[in-house]
Amino acid sequence: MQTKPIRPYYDTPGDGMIQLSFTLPMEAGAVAEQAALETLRRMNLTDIALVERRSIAPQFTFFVAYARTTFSVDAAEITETVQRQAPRSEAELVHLVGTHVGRTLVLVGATLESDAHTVGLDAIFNQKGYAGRPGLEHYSCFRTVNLGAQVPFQRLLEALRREQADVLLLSQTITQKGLHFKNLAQMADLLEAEELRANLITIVGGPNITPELAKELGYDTGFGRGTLPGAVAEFIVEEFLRRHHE
Amino acid sequence: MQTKPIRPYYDTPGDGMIQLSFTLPMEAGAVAEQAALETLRRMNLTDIALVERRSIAPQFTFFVAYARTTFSVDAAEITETVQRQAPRSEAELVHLVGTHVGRTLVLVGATLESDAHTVGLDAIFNQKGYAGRPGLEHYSCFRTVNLGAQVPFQRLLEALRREQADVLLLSQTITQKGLHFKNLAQMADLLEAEELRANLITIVGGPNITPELAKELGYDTGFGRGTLPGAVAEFIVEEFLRRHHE
Amino acid sequence: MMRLRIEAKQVERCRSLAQQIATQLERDSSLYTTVTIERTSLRLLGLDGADAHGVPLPNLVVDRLREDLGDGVCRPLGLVMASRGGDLKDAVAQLLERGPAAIPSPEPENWRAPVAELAAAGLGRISRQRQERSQRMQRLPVGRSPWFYVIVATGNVYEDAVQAQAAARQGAQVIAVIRSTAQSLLDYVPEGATTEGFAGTFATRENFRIIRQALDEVSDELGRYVMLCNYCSGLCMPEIAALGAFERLDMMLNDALYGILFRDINMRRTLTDQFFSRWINGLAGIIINTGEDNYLKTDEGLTAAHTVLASQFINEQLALASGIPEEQIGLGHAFELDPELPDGFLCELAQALLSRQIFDRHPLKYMPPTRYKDGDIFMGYLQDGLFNLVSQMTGQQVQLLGMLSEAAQTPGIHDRYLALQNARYIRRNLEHLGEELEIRPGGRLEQRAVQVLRECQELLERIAGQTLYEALEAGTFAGIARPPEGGRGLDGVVRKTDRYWNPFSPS
Amino acid sequence: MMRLRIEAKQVERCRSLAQQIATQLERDSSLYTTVTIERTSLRLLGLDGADAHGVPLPNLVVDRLREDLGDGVCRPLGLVMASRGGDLKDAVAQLLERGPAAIPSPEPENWRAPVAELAAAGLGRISRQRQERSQRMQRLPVGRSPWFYVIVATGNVYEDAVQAQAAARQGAQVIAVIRSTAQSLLDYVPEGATTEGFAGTFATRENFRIIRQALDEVSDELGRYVMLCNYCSGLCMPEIAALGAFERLDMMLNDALYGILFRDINMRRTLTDQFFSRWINGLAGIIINTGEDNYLKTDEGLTAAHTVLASQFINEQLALASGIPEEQIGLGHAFELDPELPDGFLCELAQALLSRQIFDRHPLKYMPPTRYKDGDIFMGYLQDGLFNLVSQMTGQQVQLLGMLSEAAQTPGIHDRYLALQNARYIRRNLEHLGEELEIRPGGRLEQRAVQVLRECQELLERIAGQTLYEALEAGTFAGIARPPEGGRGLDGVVRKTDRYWNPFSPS
Ligand code: B12
Ligand code: B12
Ligand SMILES: Cc1ncc(COP(=O)(O)O)c(C=O)c1O
Ligand SMILES: Cc1ncc(COP(=O)(O)O)c(C=O)c1O
Repeated sequence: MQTKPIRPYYDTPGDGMIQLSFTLPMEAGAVAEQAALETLRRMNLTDIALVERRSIAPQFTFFVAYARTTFSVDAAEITETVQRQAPRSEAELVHLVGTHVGRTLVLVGATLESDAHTVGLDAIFNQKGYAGRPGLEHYSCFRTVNLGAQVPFQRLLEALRREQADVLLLSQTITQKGLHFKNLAQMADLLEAEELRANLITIVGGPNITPELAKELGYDTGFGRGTLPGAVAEFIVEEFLRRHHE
Repeated sequence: MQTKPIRPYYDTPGDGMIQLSFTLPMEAGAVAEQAALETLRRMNLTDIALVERRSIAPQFTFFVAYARTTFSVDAAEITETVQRQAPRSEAELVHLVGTHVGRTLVLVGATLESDAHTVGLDAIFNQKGYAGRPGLEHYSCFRTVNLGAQVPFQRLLEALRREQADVLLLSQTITQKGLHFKNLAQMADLLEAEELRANLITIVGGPNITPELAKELGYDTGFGRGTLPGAVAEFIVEEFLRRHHE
Repeated sequence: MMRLRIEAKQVERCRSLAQQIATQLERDSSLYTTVTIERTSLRLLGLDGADAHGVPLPNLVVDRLREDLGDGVCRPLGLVMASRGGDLKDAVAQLLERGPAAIPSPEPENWRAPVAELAAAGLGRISRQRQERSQRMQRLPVGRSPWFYVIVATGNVYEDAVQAQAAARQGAQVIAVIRSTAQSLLDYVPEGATTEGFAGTFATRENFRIIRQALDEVSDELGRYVMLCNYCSGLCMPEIAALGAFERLDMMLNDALYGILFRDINMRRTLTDQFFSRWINGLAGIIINTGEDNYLKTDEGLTAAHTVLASQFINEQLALASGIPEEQIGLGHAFELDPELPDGFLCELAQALLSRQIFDRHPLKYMPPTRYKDGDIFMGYLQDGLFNLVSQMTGQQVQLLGMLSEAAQTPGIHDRYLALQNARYIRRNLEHLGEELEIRPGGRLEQRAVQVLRECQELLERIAGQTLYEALEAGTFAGIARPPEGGRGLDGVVRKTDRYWNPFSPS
Repeated sequence: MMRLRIEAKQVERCRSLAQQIATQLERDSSLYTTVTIERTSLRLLGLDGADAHGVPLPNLVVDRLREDLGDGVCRPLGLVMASRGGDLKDAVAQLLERGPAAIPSPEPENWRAPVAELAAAGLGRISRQRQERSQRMQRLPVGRSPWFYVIVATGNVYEDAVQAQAAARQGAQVIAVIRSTAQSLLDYVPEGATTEGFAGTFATRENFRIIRQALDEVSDELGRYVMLCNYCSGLCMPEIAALGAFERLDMMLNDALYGILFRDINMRRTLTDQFFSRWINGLAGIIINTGEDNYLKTDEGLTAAHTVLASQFINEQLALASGIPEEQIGLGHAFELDPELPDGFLCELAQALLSRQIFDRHPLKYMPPTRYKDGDIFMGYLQDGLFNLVSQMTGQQVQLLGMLSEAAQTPGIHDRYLALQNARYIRRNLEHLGEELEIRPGGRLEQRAVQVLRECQELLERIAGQTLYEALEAGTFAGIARPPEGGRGLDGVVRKTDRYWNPFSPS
């Protein structure tokens, strides 16, 4: 596949113009300015305009800059890594499970330990759903158990066993100081240790979650900002079929 | 000089956190997102959070991101390149010129050709000055001739000769599509060609001017955003003394 | 001046309904004590510190006396002290070593006296800090309102101090140190200076002291007193209130309903704790902040506006019942409508005015948009601007500043700078706008206010007809339902015996 | 509804003073013609195109007839056409080849007829475009006001088209293509599609066509007519007006004072040009925009507010004198006060209301903060928000949207997106705020308005006592003084002879 190189666009194709802002822990002045310029150069930027340099407290200088990238990104390479296909409808998914599985899949959801944010998890689970799209509860091919917030590891493990879960859906909103790494890694270890991992599809979601991150931590995939329930349902069904029909 | 490495600061020393925004000329979706991530990685950034990805028109996606730099900048190196000394007062400068030169220096200022922005030049020249600091007209060691805006090359050359100028001060505000490069380079060539360059201190100012840029284009120095008249006066006097007393 | 024409009668009716609700709850709560109330009593008597494992001494004592906690801890303590003639330390050592067996029988005479003496000393410390605050504020006035309130949340108390000082220099008048996530679920208060928190820093006595000192320094530098705020809510409401009182905090979030709804804490536990906690805040001259803003994070501001107002009425009465004067009751409300809403701003303005008019002596705390912030930080900055505008126009007292990075992470140093710049610009540039405008009688603004007040009254009538517990069970607030016997911390609630004694009884 | 109580008498007095000033100026101007007026006449007659060097034919003809330009070009043209019986092309070829020698003597009879016929055809083209616009607007309504007006300025007309369409899809209702810097100093209109401009794109007929077509396409797509705007001001005011009329522009900046003050164009030259230019805009149904906003870029908004108002009164009368109805007179004003100013917002609000009340049938154009924008793009976004708020509350008609990147460079694609989002948010979220508020009688807002109106009247009395030329010489506007005989383009002004004839006379 032959595509053109990609650069940021401002008002001229290929201009590469971006905006940045950051603080350096230095007194405002010529040295700070040079340090800011050098920082931006190390980011492979050129035509740097430091449009704002303001002392925001003793020893702290805030900068706003515009600059141009000196490189391009190859669209062809990226496109290869991204699978694209038409999304499946709810009816289609229900039909698929009906014909190929012959029972409902059991979904268990929770937010872990200290995390009290439920809005995102509920958006994926509840009938009401998100952005007008019904949540997983609405899919007749699923039986859903939403344990809600602040679920301790042990209670979650019990629930997975009790409900004979096919799918685990974790939500993690707080990511400050890598809290999600800590919690999710520990949960993944426990799943292994308790021998629950093999028969479970494991999914993580949250505003700062990406598929890459989730996989790195030992989960099957991850969903980030603005996820719609349909995409999650589709992943679940396809992954289940893939595992059981290969 | 031993200093600690410099990184952007957000809420933890060394966190390297910066904010960015830019548009990619691509339809919103997974491919654009990957291209945005790749663009940011090419800037030597890590822990990338794409917090906003919005279709702002067909074929254009706007991104806002937070990320961390993976490198540090060495303060010691920078500090060496930046000369620091206490600024001289107006009285001091007047005294210096009085004792070492014995006559007033002649300053000619203008904005070039199509550029009609006078506010910056006036801020440096006029009595009233800028940010409460009096302009160059206020310095009894200078005789100033402010030609104002839209001055064609030829008229400026005439004025330099007529006034027997010691210093040329150009202002250039419009930098779109490199207009300032074009105009300033042409002016520099004309000064050479007319053999005016050698006996003239040449200064450029304007919001997007830096000393580096000015020197690159053949001027003695440049002054950017937020310049105060005093800094310009100081440069003029010191440069004049340096040239005539070495 | 912008003024809404609302019925004074209706407001009175709401107040008296809320009073009924509060009285009923107080009656219920007065039958119980809790582990944290007893630990707080020990702290007020002067007990402090932890064992080698970091377990706080108050926890050790209360756990040791757990079986007969219905008697309270002050009674056994008094008995031991009176019988041995020793001091607090000695009595505590005895109780820890021997447990209930240390309690002498028969009761020595005048056993209440040594405890009453310690209690007086403890209260004395609190009132000295209160005086200290008054003197400092006299010398270094806080400055005009709305007071700009920002948070720091680095997780490391020393870095918090850096950010707090920077924020003060940038114009902040109140600094809140956010707690590490889940501290509200801990049934003890950690000890010492802490440097590892998640999305916040642990509330400990030492941390309070460190930040208070940093702010005292910067207050002197700036010539204005910078206030410090932290959180009581959670399983240790009264204990943290006591520590805040000792370390001269100026403001504390204090709301049992937050714990119930958002932290799944048992309602009897935390509402009982709240009375004691607020009593201490009241004594200490600390302004409390209630958490009505949170309701609009899970429920819709357009349709749930009256629940905020109803909760304000209830919280006012609950605070008064704890002995807090109006001047210290910082009722919460928020600017949380969907920015897509046509004329949404009018609803925000109406609501903010309504709160202001009804609770006219209260240092209302107005909370910025959070829920409808997304990664578009520019839009976020504008939303905060409109919020600041409403706050300024309607004369709120405490203005928590929104952050443009709200949807991404806890704020960084320049986010706070930008937020303060935003607020300062509005406060200066629109200073007298509110004075120069009047509200069209019978117009959209007034109609909205009247509607919210009416719905609020209806709701209060309903709640007064049942109990607050039942209302919470029915999902009245924040769209979240909680069972009275569910949630954390119920096992820490103990019915008082008739032998129960406590020198610090709020009522 | 917000209404200021101001004296109707005083407003009337200002109007009649402005009328005196305008009449006097018109009398002076009617004695002259200029090179661009004559070139415009040729263009209106149908002359178009350029020679091999790119010099436009109208320039060639006028230059060739330069010596007797006091007669105008229509007379020699008519004489040649009548004598040879040929068409425009033939006559122009004759005149170019032989110059004045081509003019027959004695005068053939009825020599005016062929030119009058061409003139009628030319005006016919203009009125057909006007009808076309009406029909399209009927079918595709522009949408509610304030109309969102944004600029594109890539320098390349094809890229402008991309950005213009994107802006329209983002919600823009008016698109202005900024001209390349210094075009206003060119004494000719460049030809053809251009791709290299600095901070703007050349105004050429072909460029107008390309963008108009791009906008027509996107108008159909969106179901609403998107208006196109460009600039007349400069040395070619009437010529560009004619090209705009041919290519169905909808709005044009048309202000001689801008040229005088900011481009150092001679005042007699450009004020004379302006009458003719505005007459064409009027015929074409094009809304003119005047440039009062610019005064506040070099002068202070707090003290020079009355100069803006005075200039609006004068510009209104000058436009009426050119035959433009109120509905097409888009007087300019701006939100340009220092954000550091206490209660600055109140002054902005007062001024915006004052303009709105006094010029109540005019499509006022309200300009955003620019001068007090710096590299703090976040603050800039907020300033634009407050500007949008004043515009919405006071019901302005055309709202030029501020850009957060104002202090850095001409806008990029997402700057415009963000600006439109800002404006849309305010328009939707505060839609009826203006209706619901009233102004406190006698308060700060009213006092400010009364003061500005008073100072405006004083200024107009002073100017009416002299001439506009003298006022400009005295530095009345923008703090900039210009001598009547100075500036560019004076050599293109010619006193009409009694033989002067022009079928397009404005008055
Ligand atoms: C609402 C809210 C709260 C409410 C939560 C109420 C509740 N019951 O959920 C309350 C008030 C309780 C709260 C408290 C706190 N919060 Co909070 N809160 C928010 C807020 C304003 C909105 C979050 C939200 O509801 N988004 C809407 C949903 C729909 O979006 P979402 O969560 O991203 O979900 C979508 C996707 O991510 C995905 N998804 C999410 N989960 C899952 C799961 C699966 C399986 C899948 C497939 C997909 C998926 O799909 C969803 C739909 O598209 C954000 C700020 C913001 N504007 O984002 C802060 C925010 C999340 N909170 C934050 C913090 C720090 C806290 C506190 C810890 C602060 C403190 N120290 O006191 C407290 C304590 C709570 C705790 N320990 O968890 C930070 C987190 C910072 C970080 N990156 O770590 C934020 C970002 C605010 C900030 N800038 O500081 N908060
Ligand atoms: C005022 C203004 C105007 C006024 C100018 C009036 C006048 N007599 O000066 C008017 C309305 C005429 C105008 C017109 C245009 N403008 Co203009 N204008 C501005 C504005 C709003 C403020 C500039 C200003 O006065 N700054 C205040 C002064 C004090 O700051 P300063 O210039 O940076 O000067 C300081 C330093 O740079 C330095 N300095 C400056 N000169 C010198 C010289 C020397 C010798 C030294 C030592 C130092 C020095 O010291 C000064 C004091 O600290 C800016 C936007 C902005 N907010 O910055 C746009 C801006 C400069 N304009 C711009 C443009 C494009 C135009 C136009 C070309 C648009 C068009 N196509 O129609 C027109 C045409 C004018 C022209 N061809 O020159 C662009 C420039 C983009 C770019 N980077 O190329 C800007 C940035 C706006 C934008 N975002 O599009 N403009
Ligand atoms: C009233 C109240 N208390 C406490 C908190 C913080 O609680 P935690 O420490 O559980 O995160 C909040 C947070 O918004 C609150 O509003
Ligand atoms: C009334 C008016 N005309 C014209 C212009 C643009 O002029 P130029 O093309 O000379 O840059 C402006 C710019 O602000 C203006 O306000």
